[in-house]
Amino acid sequence: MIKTQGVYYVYEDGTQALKNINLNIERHSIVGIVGANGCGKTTLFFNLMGLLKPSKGKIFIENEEMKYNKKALKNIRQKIGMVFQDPDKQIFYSRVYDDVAFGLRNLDMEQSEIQRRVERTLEWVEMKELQEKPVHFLSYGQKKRVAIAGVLAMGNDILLLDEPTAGLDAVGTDKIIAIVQKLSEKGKKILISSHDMDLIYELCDYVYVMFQGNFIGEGDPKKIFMQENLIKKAMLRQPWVVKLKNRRADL
Amino acid sequence: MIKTQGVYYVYEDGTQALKNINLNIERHSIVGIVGANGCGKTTLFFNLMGLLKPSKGKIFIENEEMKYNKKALKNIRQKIGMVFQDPDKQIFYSRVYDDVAFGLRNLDMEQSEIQRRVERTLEWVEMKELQEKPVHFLSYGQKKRVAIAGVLAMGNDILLLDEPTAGLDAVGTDKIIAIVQKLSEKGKKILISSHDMDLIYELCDYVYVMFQGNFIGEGDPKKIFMQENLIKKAMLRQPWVVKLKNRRADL
Amino acid sequence: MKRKKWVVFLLMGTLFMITPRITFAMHIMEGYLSPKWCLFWGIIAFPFVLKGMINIKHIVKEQPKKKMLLALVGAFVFVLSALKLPSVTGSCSHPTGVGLGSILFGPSVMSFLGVLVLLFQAILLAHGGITTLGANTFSMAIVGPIVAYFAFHGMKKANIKKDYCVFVAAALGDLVTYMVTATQLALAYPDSSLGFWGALGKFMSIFAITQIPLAIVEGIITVMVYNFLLEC
Amino acid sequence: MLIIDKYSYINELRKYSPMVKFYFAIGLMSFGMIMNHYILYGIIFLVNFILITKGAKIPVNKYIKFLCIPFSFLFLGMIPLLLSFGKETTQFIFSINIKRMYFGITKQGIQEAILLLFRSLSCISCTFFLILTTPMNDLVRVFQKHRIPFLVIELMVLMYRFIFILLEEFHNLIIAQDLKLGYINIKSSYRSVSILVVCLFHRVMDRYQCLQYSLEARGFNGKFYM
Repeated sequence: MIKTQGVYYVYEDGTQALKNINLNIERHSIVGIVGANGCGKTTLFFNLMGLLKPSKGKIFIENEEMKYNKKALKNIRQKIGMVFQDPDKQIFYSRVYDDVAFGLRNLDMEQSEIQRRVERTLEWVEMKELQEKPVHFLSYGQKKRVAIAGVLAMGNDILLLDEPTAGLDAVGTDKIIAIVQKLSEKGKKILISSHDMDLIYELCDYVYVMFQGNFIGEGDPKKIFMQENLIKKAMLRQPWVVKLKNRRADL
Repeated sequence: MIKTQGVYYVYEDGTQALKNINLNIERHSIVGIVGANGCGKTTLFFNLMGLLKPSKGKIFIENEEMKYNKKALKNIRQKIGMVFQDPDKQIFYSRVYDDVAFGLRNLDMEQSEIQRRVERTLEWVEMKELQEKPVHFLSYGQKKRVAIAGVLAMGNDILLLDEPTAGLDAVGTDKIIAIVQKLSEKGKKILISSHDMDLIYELCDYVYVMFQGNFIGEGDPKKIFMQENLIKKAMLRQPWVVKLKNRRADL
Repeated sequence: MKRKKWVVFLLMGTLFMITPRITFAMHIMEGYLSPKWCLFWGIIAFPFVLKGMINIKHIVKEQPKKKMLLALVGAFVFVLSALKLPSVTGSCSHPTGVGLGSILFGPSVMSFLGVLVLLFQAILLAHGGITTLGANTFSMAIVGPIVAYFAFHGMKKANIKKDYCVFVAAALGDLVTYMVTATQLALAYPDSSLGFWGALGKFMSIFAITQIPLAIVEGIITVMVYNFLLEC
Repeated sequence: MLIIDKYSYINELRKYSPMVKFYFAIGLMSFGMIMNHYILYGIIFLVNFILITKGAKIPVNKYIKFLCIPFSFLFLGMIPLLLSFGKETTQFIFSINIKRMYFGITKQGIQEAILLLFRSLSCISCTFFLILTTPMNDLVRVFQKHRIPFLVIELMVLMYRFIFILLEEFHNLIIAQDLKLGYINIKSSYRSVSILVVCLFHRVMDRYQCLQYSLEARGFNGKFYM
């Protein structure tokens, strides 16, 4: 559904953020992009969303090359949704309901349909009982789920999650994992960027390893994470489960 | 050095944030406080720093009961330093050097002494080469180290670290661990709050388990983290190393 | 140079000593004005606010995203008004932020955002009031910013050093705001024998003269802020 | 963080129609001001006191604390009313002689001041009833029904959200400065305050940048619908 061909991105100040990125998530359902802080994960997502335009290379959404006119972008937004790392930078309304409805109202949907969708989505992320609370009373994890709901309500087929578990505790992380798994079962494609190796290992069926704007490795997580040198080069750490296996093999 | 006796804290709106907290870090060098998000860790730190005043109970700093007049607080601030979870909440200057020098300038120190201290501290956290850089060019991990430098420069004997590794990648985390260990070797007492069990397991020689404002367990991390029920009750997850051991025992 | 600074600080200190401890929340409170005056100030303030709104409407028509910037600036001004300026006596005062806002964003934007800020202050902080919104808007969001704006640009044109322009604009913006407040109160409560002028004298001495040191503080801090802003 | 806002969501009268609460408060306030009698003002104050403490279940001591917020203004504003000038001593209860003028407290001044005190307390109690029982988000709906221009509504909704974000950032920065002795003396206080304002200003601009991206990602079409 999303494919890129030799995408480069250079920031205004000359920083090369992406170099020759070739991504293809067609044959996988949950794809992970792992890399250290600042390796270019978020820039890549912004390119995939059409928020930034590659300096070189092409992006294909459902086999069509991405265009940047208003109509084409509107179309993309209905196909791909993105959940940002910091929910405070994504939530515009202090009323939970209004925020989840925001994207739908932008589409001029009917009031009753909006209500149906918002309520279903909030139930889905287990925020229904809290919808009367203003956003500024919610915990970080709850805000995160509101942000996810706001994107899910749009009914996109593809979801980009930027560091979905950063700053969450064990319970918050588990809730996000459950949501991602449920979404995947419903047939949505999900792209997760993270530096939490355990999360990616648990969730993804394909993984790209990113380092300084390049993909330096890709493949089945079970195999990729066994390559200790690759992981070290990307300034990452092997998932604990893999470490565990290795140690067992040593025994 | 820090001791509390039945400390309670109730927020203005009636929320009970701390209940009967008895903490004593006298005989340990790196003490961990683990708990899920919102369990009261930060509130406890604010009480220890004299930013909040317990509703009930007493806090002792070096065997003296805490007082809340300006002079007493000035003294406390020079004895205890606190590093926040989010470095953006603690860094206000746009130049690294100025930010680290801020606290020292408030003490009316001489220019040359300030420079000596700032440079030494920046060297210490491996940020010397970046001292002239504007803060917004730094990565998250680098900002975190600037924030730590800003606190260290004050020369406190006790350091409170609130979620020191949240949001950091593997390399960033390792650097923080190295800094904490170096500080401990220099004889500083360190109190770390975190929900990263692996970190606490690796670093601390004593640990308190916090749940809904209470300490529900305390002791040697090696023993505490073996109590699966306690950890579960606190809505936490056992450290991977402990899981590893358990599984090995199963074999 | 250093000595000069100390002289300034010393002067400031003495001024602070004579300032009463209660110097915050100087908006005219709910119920303080009779219905007649509430309405009067509402009508006077209305065209200025409308002008501001029309200007803003033009901006956001071209760039709807600017609504977010305006709301952020409004929130910024609100938060600044909750700031406590420290003083020697241990008391605190709230800055009006009128000067800084006017220099940064212009008086017409301020007049419109000012109403919103005052409304939020009434609703979230119980400062000022709903019935006195018109009167407070006139002093804080209209006269103050306009005076600050013209003081700043007038002095700038006369090639006066930037620091002085900023200082005068901010201090004057603050002071004029409270002079207008005093005038509004004097109009509503004239002295029984000396009439309006007698009352003006009384209200001025409480609401404006005590504000002089605070206006100076606001001026100094605005200069520091302005210079920091230019630096980066 | 803002305690009045907090109570507006958790009070016992929260569920009642905001429209009714709005008209009740504004109606009572206007009625009192038009009749202009201090007994009526007293009754209004008491009615609101009961509604707020018994109806909305706001703790009495908290409500009294709220009433103290505007007290400084009330106190300062009363002084000029109580004191007045005059040429004869007869009108004064207490006076001092300055040259050919008398300066002191008159009976009329006291009467005026008392009426003002009652009026202010009654009006402020109406406002408190409204703001302690009706959250901002409900009030916005009320404004919307009164055909307030859409731009104003949009800005209010956004501002309400941003106020809490900035306020949190603001409090955190102040605490961080305080911990590094930023408010230890007047000189460092000035430095701290000004750097705080500058820092907050930069944060506002950075936030605007980030929000623009997420706004676009969510398919913004030019309006913040309600």
